[in-house]
Amino acid sequence: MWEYLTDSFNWSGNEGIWARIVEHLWYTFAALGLSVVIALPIGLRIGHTRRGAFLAINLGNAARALPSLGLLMIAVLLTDQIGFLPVLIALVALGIPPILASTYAGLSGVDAATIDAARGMGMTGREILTKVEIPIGLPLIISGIRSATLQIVSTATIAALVSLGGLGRYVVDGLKLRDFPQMFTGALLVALLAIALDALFALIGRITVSPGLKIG
Amino acid sequence: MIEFEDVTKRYPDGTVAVDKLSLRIPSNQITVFVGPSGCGKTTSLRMINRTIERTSGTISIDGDDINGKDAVTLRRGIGYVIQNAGLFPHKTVVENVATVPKLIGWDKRKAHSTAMELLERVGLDVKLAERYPAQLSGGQQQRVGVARALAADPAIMLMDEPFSAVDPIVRHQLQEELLRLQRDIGKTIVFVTHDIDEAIKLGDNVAVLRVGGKLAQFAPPAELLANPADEFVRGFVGQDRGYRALTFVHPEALPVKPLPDELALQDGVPLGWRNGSEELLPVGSVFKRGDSLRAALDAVLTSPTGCGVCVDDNGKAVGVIDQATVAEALRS
Amino acid sequence: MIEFEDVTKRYPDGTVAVDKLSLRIPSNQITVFVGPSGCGKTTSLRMINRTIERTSGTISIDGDDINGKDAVTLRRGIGYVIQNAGLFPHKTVVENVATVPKLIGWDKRKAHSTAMELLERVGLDVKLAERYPAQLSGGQQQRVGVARALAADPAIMLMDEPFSAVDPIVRHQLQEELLRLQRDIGKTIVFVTHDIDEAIKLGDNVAVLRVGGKLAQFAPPAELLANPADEFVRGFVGQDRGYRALTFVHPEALPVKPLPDELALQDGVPLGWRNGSEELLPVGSVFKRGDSLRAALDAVLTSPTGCGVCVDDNGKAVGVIDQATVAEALRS
Amino acid sequence: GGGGDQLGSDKAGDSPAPSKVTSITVGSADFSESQLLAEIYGQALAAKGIEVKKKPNIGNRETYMAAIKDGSVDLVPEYTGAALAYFDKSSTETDPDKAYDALKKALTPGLEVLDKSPAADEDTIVVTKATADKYSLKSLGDLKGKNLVAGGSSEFKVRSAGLKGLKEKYGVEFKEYKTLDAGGPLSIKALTDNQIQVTNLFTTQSVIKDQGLVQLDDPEKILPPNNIVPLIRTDHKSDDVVATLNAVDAKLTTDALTDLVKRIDVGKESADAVAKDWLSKNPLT
Amino acid sequence: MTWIGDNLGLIWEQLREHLYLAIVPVILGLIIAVPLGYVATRYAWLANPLIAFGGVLYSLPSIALFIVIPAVLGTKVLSTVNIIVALTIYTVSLLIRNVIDGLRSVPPDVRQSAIAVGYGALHRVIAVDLPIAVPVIFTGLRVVTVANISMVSVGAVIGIGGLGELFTLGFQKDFLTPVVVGVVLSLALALIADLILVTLQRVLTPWARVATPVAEVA
Ligand SMILES: Nc1ncnc2c1ncn2[C@@H]1O[C@H](COP(=O)(O)OP(=O)(O)OP(=O)(O)O)[C@@H](O)[C@H]1O
Ligand SMILES: Nc1ncnc2c1ncn2[C@@H]1O[C@H](COP(=O)(O)OP(=O)(O)OP(=O)(O)O)[C@@H](O)[C@H]1O
Ligand SMILES: [Mg+2]
Ligand SMILES: [Mg+2]
Repeated sequence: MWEYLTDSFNWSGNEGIWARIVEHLWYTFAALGLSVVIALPIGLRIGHTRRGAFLAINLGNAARALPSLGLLMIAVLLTDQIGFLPVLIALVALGIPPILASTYAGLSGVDAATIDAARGMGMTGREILTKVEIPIGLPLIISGIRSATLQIVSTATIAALVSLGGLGRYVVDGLKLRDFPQMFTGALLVALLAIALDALFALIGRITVSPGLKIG
Repeated sequence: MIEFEDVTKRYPDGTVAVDKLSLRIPSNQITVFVGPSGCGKTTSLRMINRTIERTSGTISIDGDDINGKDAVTLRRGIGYVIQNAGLFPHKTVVENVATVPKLIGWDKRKAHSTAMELLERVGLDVKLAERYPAQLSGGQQQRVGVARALAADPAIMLMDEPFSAVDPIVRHQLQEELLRLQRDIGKTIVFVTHDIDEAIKLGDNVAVLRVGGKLAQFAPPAELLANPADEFVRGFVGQDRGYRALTFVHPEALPVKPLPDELALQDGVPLGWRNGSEELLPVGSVFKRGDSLRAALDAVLTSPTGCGVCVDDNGKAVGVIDQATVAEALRS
Repeated sequence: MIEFEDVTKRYPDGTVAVDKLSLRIPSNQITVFVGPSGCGKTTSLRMINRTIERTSGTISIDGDDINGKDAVTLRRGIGYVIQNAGLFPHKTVVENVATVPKLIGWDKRKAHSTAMELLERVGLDVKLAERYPAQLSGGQQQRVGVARALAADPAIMLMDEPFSAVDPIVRHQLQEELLRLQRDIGKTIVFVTHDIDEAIKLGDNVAVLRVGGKLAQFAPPAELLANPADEFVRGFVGQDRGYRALTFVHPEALPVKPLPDELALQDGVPLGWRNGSEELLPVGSVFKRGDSLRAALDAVLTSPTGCGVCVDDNGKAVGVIDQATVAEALRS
Repeated sequence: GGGGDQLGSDKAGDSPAPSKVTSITVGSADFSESQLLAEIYGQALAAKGIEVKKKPNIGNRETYMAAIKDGSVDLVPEYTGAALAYFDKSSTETDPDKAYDALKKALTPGLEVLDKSPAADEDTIVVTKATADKYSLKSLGDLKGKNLVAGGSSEFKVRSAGLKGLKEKYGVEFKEYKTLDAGGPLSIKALTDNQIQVTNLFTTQSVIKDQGLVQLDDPEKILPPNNIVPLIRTDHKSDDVVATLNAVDAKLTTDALTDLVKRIDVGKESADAVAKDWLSKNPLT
Repeated sequence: MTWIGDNLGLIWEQLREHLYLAIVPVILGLIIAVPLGYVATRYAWLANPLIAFGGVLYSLPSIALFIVIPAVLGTKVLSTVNIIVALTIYTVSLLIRNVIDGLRSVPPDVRQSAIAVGYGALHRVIAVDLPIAVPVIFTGLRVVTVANISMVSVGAVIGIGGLGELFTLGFQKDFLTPVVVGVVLSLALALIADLILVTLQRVLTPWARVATPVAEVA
């Protein structure tokens, strides 16, 4: 594996490691972005109104049970496409539940007295959401996005099963060819990428979350 | 004046929390709602700023039905303080206080400087301004809550058991500060508590509610103690009612006797009682001229000589009063 | 007897919570530790059952150093009650109470029946036995906590602010029940509170601690009120100290006057005062023969006629007392 | 790829062929024909009273070879040329019989092949009719300099019966190689969608005829002959097993195979049922 | 639809294998995570590194882990042990956090009372801490169980995937039915397993679902 990693030939070019990392990141962020766009507003709505929580949470949980591999294959067969779209579908299905659940949890965890005070001082529903609920729920919202990211990053490996690139290419090719160094390299890079993204979100959390929420 | 006319609140589950409540809350005074748990105090209070909507009846402020106004606008003109303050944990102290001014569109600087003034006014060190609520003690948080409610200079302040989560000593301080503050600002304050002592201490008027949301009695505290309307109120105002009532007996001027030689003074301030030995006996509690009979009685009861010491505003002894005088005053 | 000799507790962070405390806690009595927040009350208490280990000094029970015993065995012989009861949320009420008996190896049936008896003893309906703590009110939980602590019939009970989380009315009930219970069981109880009223009411002796963990005064409550050792204690026992002290004045027998005609009776029980009109004026509070001067004074103060009614154990009026008599008693 | 040999090959020791086998595990690769053959072998053996366990769909050659070497399975259907390329990467045999003999020699100890069947499933390199017309492609050599995109299995990319051979023997290079699957739906889809223009299929795949795909000639013989042959662990090679499998293989023909595979891939019948049907029509005496 | 009828035996076989592959790791993982979590609450400095390490392990792609394990353990490539070990690793790495959180969720006053009534250290963990931690542990258990059931399918890529084999089977033939059957059954399995866990949790924690406090009985 070390040899594989230190061989500079393996790093460059459009099949090189750098290119694979960029591809992997692209799949990850595309899926993550779409998951956020779908799950965040729904989570915010449920958390703010506290209506529909039961349904959303249970649907979210059920979605966690969807096997990504099967979903990917169904997506390929149904869209009659190989390539990015089916992968995106499978990864988004993976990303939505944690974001939805933690956004809801973040908002519903806001102390009722705090919201009462906000309403009592004349904040509108929108103001309560943007000035009180979101900032206070932010740590949990971010942690939801963070765990969605981890799952997506690790599962984006399966993109290689349907001909796409990304770091999964090494894992899948390594698997097919019983080329262990290559496979280890892929797995390790995925894990490192996950750690790096995790650190990135930790940093985002540190920057955006009010220090007042971190005391005690 | 805030007026309740036949106001009823029935929750969706059928609970009647407030039942045909009619009440006039005078302006620029403190009116306290008191009563056992679940009697509808919070519900009554929150109907005033429409964070709870009434089921029937009318509530009006200075003659205008509050339903005629936009709820958000109404609330911005009413200060609201609750138990544990309900501070925004993600904002600093000064940001918390500046919330309403910013909401109503003041520029940042003005909101900020007003907030700083208010912090001083409620007795908070301005050094605390940049802290977050979690870094404050309960009593400090409560002060921030009061400052925040005052920030837009509302004519009305609603306070729901604001001091019940802090320890007795801090509670006492907060009560004193509220009274001091009210002397300056003269707001219309509606204050909810379940502590009858607090009600008596703070209220210009006290509304006693019974479970089911009915008004049992509405009266100034002295009246309440002297003439409880019924057994429920009598039970509620409790043991020591007679003694508490003395709080409101201000005998015109108790005849004060000249200072006896046994009272050792320093610059006029009483130090203790001489009893022949080296050590002085403690003075006991002292009272001021114009204080209530309660204070005078306590002074007499705590003094080792049976003579209570009367002092002026500077703490200098101006005379003493003995048990006979107090007993005489009690009789009258 | 529990004896503290020069006991010091210094936490790893350097805080000295208890400083050279020396104290003798008499057996079969209630000893109350009182003092402001952070003064080391909890620390002192918990050193007795070694849930906190002291830094230096000795604590002995009936002459034996507690460090000589196995901590677990020691704890099983000491009841412990805390705020919010600290009940095991996953066990039913009766299982909670039976915990210690089962730990020390009693068979299930015996543990269970003992637990049921104890529930009755602390005034809990046995119907509650199969409930879980979350299904009980605060006051009920607190009673279960007391029952649990009593279960293995320990000679010593440690109680750390057991009643401070319940509302004043329930707190009052719990205090009364504790006193009643103690008359039956006569345990050595060490009770922590920050409420001076509670300390005065419950304690045979009161230890006042000051911040830094130093003993300010150790005395029976009457003594404490009459002769606070210093300014700190005086400040702490607070306003109304004189009035409170009357609790401990039991004038041998106040001279009672015969019942006046104005007092309307029914089967000897006072109904009210006639004042010419149809309606009777309220009786006011009543006191019993042998009650403290505090009760007598309150009766006089609350009576519309200035005459306090004295009743026997059945509530029948036996006589009245007037203000002059009380004033006289005060003077002596 | 190489590393496979380090896996469990030590377990395929030189244990002698047993006189009797009571139980056998039949594995197969991850494509329909292999599964069909495994079913046929399995059912034929079961008819002889041997307990048969199935491990269908293990994966590609590298994967199932690891499985037979470590004893996870005892028998898999193989193809002479492809298996030879696996065991001897330098082999260039293009004659069916020579390839078979070479394979026998190249096998890892502990593994053996039985008689090869007349039925064969050759690798073939195909393009669509449109592509063939556009670039006038007939033979592999015509691909040279056309800058096309190829796609197929991971193995094809590195084998001499693949990109390597194309480059060495024909000087053909592609603009890009997309890793898809071994003649599976991805490759076919990519080909028909024109995402790739060239791929590697197998002659028994009905899709070639159905879609009118053009098979390119291989004058330089880079694609090996691929007769069907059972690969078996020596420790399961009893006489009756050998006799049964040899009888089966003797009856198989390329045409029959093509039909049967079509019933599975297009008719969506199960390999199990199709195998049973064939065996009933071709009783083994 | 006829495909389903024709292949009931196969489907049943894969379903059983799937269940086995998913559940055994949950049980093993629980057995490992609980003592580990306990140790991490005893030695508080261990907790965060353990949780972080769990996070890293969890982010290893499952396919890779499935193949690496025989190389590391020397197991046979088609052995179910490979999947079980891999999923056990995932289970532990997820569950450890919940076990730690659960043990930390014991209210301090309850822990205080437990010490004060004279529970020994180990006895306290078993009789007080763990039962109270059950709801939090079960939250994690439910997540991993569902995740495992979904992840087993990936094993199909190396030939041991329970229902996942229906995915590859259908996919090779460009045939939706087996894939849908696999997904639906896998989903159903997950939901049933979840339901069983919820029920189990309710049975284990009758105290956690009791009504809100009743009114004071004087
Ligand atoms: N949202 C609600 N739905 C149904 N019933 C409610 C609701 N809010 C309050 N109640 C009920 O209405 C009654 C009055 O409640 P309220 O909160 O006004 O009492 P309170 O006097 O403030 O009591 P506390 O002293 O405990 O704060 C109670 O019986 C309460 O249970
Ligand atoms: N584990 C600890 N580590 C460091 N300092 C501690 C610890 N526990 C208590 N202290 C400190 O020791 C002092 C005494 O604490 P203790 O809990 O005994 O006070 P207390 O009188 O019971 O107060 P309260 O009325 O608030 O319960 C306080 O200053 C407290 O902050
Ligand atoms: Mg309320
Ligand atoms: Mg304490």
